[in-house]
Amino acid sequence: MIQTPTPNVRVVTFKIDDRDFSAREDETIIQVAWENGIRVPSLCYLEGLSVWGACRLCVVEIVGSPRLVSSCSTRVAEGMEIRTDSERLQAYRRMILELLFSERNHVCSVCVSNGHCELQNLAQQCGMDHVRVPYRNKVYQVDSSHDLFRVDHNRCVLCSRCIRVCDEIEGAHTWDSKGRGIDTQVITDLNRPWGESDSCTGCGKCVQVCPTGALVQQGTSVGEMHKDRKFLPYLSRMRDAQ
Amino acid sequence: MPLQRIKPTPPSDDKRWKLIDVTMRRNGYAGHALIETLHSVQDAFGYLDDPAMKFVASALNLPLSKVYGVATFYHLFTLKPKGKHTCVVCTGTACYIKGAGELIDGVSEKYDVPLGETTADRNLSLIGARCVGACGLAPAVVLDGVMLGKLKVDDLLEHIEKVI
Amino acid sequence: MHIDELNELAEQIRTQHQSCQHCVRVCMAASCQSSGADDVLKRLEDAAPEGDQVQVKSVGCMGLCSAGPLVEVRSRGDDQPIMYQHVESQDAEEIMGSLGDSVVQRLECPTSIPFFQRQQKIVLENSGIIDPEDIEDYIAADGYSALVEALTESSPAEVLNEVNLSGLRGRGGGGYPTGLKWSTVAKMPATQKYVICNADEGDPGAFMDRAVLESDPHRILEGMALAAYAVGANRGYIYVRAEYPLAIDRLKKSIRQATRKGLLGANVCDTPFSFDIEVRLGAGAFVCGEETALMQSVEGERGQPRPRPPYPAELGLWGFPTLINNVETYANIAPIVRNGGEWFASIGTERSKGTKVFALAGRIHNTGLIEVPMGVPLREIVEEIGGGVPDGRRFKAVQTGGPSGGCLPAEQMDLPVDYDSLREVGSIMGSGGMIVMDETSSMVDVARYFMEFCMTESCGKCVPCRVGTYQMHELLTKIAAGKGTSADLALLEELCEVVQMTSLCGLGQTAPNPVVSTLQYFRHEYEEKLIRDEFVDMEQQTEEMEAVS
Amino acid sequence: MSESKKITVATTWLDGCSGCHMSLLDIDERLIELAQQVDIVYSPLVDGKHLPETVDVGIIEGSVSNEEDLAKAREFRRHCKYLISLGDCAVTGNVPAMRNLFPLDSVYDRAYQENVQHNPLRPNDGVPALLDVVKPVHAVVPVDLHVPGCPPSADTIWFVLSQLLEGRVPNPNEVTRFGA
Repeated sequence: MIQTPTPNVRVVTFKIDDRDFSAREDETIIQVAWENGIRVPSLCYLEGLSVWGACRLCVVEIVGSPRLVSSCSTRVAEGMEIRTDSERLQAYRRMILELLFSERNHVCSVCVSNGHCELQNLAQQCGMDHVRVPYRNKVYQVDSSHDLFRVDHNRCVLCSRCIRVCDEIEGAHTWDSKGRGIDTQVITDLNRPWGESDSCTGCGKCVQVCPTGALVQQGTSVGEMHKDRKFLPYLSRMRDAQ
Repeated sequence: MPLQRIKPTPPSDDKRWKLIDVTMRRNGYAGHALIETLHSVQDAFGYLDDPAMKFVASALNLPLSKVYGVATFYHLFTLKPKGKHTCVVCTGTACYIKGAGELIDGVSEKYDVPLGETTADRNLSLIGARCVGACGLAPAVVLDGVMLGKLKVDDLLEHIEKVI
Repeated sequence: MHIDELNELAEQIRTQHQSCQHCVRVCMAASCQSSGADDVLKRLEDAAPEGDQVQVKSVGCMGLCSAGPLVEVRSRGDDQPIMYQHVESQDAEEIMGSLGDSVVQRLECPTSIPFFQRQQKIVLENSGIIDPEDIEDYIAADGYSALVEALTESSPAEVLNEVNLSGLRGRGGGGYPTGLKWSTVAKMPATQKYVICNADEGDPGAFMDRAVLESDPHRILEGMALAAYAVGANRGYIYVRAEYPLAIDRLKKSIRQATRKGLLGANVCDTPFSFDIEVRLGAGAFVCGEETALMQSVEGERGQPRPRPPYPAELGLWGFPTLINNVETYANIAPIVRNGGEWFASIGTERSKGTKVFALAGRIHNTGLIEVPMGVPLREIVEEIGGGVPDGRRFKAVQTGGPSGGCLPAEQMDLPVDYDSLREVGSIMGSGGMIVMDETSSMVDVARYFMEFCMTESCGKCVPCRVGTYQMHELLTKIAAGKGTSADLALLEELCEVVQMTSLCGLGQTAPNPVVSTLQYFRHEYEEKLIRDEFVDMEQQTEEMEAVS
Repeated sequence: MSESKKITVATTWLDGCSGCHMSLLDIDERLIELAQQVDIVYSPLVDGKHLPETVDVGIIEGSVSNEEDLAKAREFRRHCKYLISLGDCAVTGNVPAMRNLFPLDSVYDRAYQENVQHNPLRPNDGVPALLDVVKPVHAVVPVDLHVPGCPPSADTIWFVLSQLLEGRVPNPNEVTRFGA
């Protein structure tokens, strides 16, 4: 809803990290930043899907405002001065990543997504090289019941990209989340094994948009899981055009 | 052309499904009536099982995963049948300050039932509640729908013995 | 209906009431009810003489919950009613026998005590006096006169203006100016708008909204209708906790009564204004008190908040502009419109106008519900109105604002209670829960209790709240168990900042507040529990040496 | 640190596969350059089996899984001025920590009973007792530098060491990451 283009939108000028920019007023901070090579980190944001605003890695400072805003959900405005990379933000992002790594069992060295994982890359990009909070060490299931795909809840960061792509692009709404708080988990249908799902079309979009090794193709070994998202901007535009 | 909406048949010929249908009909079988509908299923049957959720999903035209997601998000909904008797201990701040924790420990220990669970013989469920709004009676307990106030562990255990 | 007709009806009902000599009111609010008010009411009814000389009436909350069941006797011609406390069913005959004659002294509850004398009632003006299930009682107490008069004689802008003038701020906790919120919704050009009443009172230890809903439900309907008229909405929802069955029941009954009288529904008072209200139930999720989560829940979804902006005023329920206020806010509207915004603005302080209802609980003599003008010192509430800490114990702290608030120590007792003063000292007004603690409460345990609450109530959407509250709870548990080190405490403080600054919604942003405020005022209690760790201490020594050199 | 004396380095492996040490050896001919500047005073790779009172740099590979690991990590922290966690096991717990998902008893059973055909028996002496939870090194003692990687490449290790030798604090994130 945030990105619905409306006619007669104005063009506004603003600053990101002391550089001057202009953009349509219905663009979000993260869109402008990414278009211009400013790497604001994010896990849940994905162009072509609705805005979720949950990972909080993309929070930025607006000069003159005491509050931080998530750049994926905030539109640019005339005269806005945005800071994306202060020391404070860097520290916050490292802590958020530490929390994510502590939450489930992310063992990069034995993960099929090793080397192609957004979480792993973000840790490096943000300089998060060790986790100070204790690991939760909670047991999570691996569901290999689907012929083509596998879900490993140990690697899930609850970004909800799978839920959104299945609902908004594929239209099946096979995925959703169950529970709440720290017990939240993604599910298929009535929390039944994925392979038994009647609603799943087996399209694999969820696998391709998953940032980590939580959703992967069957038969991949360590480091083999590459993800391909070229379909998303295309399908998203086609859906909007309808 | 949109597909004709099919009215699903209830999971059983239990008359209580009529009550649930009334709730859905009052809301025009709209998806936004999901929570209301789940309330009425739980009021009628005591809990939400898979057949019930499947029925509600198809009657309201909602994805299964969404129904499950909503049913498990809200703590008042339960997917497991409750015990014959329920002991709801208020864990609001006033009750906490006045010793709700000891009440929970006491019941938990005597009946070997952790908070939020039901005894193995399905006779007693021990449930924690977020403030029942009777802070003047702290610590308060609702035992089988009856409010008991200003309790000590022994009082509560005595009350429970009387009902079960 | 025109205002004259309403006034006439009100006069008629009042005359009817006056025909009886003695009115015996029995408090049937949750607390009294659970101490046996049901039986008391029944026995009083049985004992009452035939005819209309004595009227026995079930009413809403009288406030002094710790003295319940409460019964009040008001005889014609007497200035002061007589209040009886701890009434049991076998006292009924004695009370009936004493009417117009004497006072049952062993049961008398002195109404001259500060608990009753220091209060000023606007929100609770009818509470404990009228029968909440009878619309005529409400009308006799000037109910619906503000609505009818506004609809027939004022423009929406004039209603809005009174609310603006009143200086009323949101009573749900945030303290956002109500008039400003209304103006934003009013300005939106949409054809469809909604008005929502947030009755998802979730703070543990708070029962103000419950009392208002159970004691005076029509007041909320009238407030919502006035709001709808002012902002141009035609549909309203009351989102109420399923844990409040009596409130739900009374709200539904009231909506039916008001619709039958033509005060809700299509073309209210034969004007073009139409307004329907529907009750929606929560299902046990504290986060649904957050307005975007609440709207999700009304739409039948998981109650997960979304980032703001856009605000509900712009993009609310089903994408339409939506006004959300809490119960107590709406409860103030009818009196404001009836008496004028300036009258309301004359009560309270410079920046916090009117009165505030508080639920006093914990280690305090008079547990119950009070309403005082904004700006009353904390000491007056705790020591005078509340009667202080019982059992000869020492006052330690008062917690305000629930899981989003803070604990204030004895040094802060002279603080005037208003939005801004509380915020300055690290707490918040919140919805009005006030829990008093004595020296038997450990502040680390209290902080841990609130963190556990936030952890289990976190919706799980954003990372800082979902995992941060879990990790803070772990650290607090470790420290409370006497196993934490100074490094743990430092990490806890860092987490507090990250969760406050980066969480998606108010729940996460305020979840660390109880920790931060107890650290601010009771840091020694944390430090006393820490253990020495050879290595952590070694590191600190090195850092200190480096700092020196 | 005086100019005349070489920098002293101690290394140890706790619970891990010793791959990080192999990666250290993989720096090949740069070992000679290293040997000119540092003195490896204690390591599984050298003869010295006594940790000197004071060591300039300590390098720990592996996670803290049993009582001996814990004692060794503490000993290193007491004696080393600058302590490095080398590799994912030391930094995150990594593969050894995957047993944290199982109760300790079932870990013992799997290792000493279920998979043993001849005389299955749980050892009761001569083997250090397992800790309940496998932890990264920094969870038991403060660590000055974390070098992730499984294993960190020879180039990474050389980068870290050469930077340190030049008196700079290296930023391993420039060259390595978890699982690298």
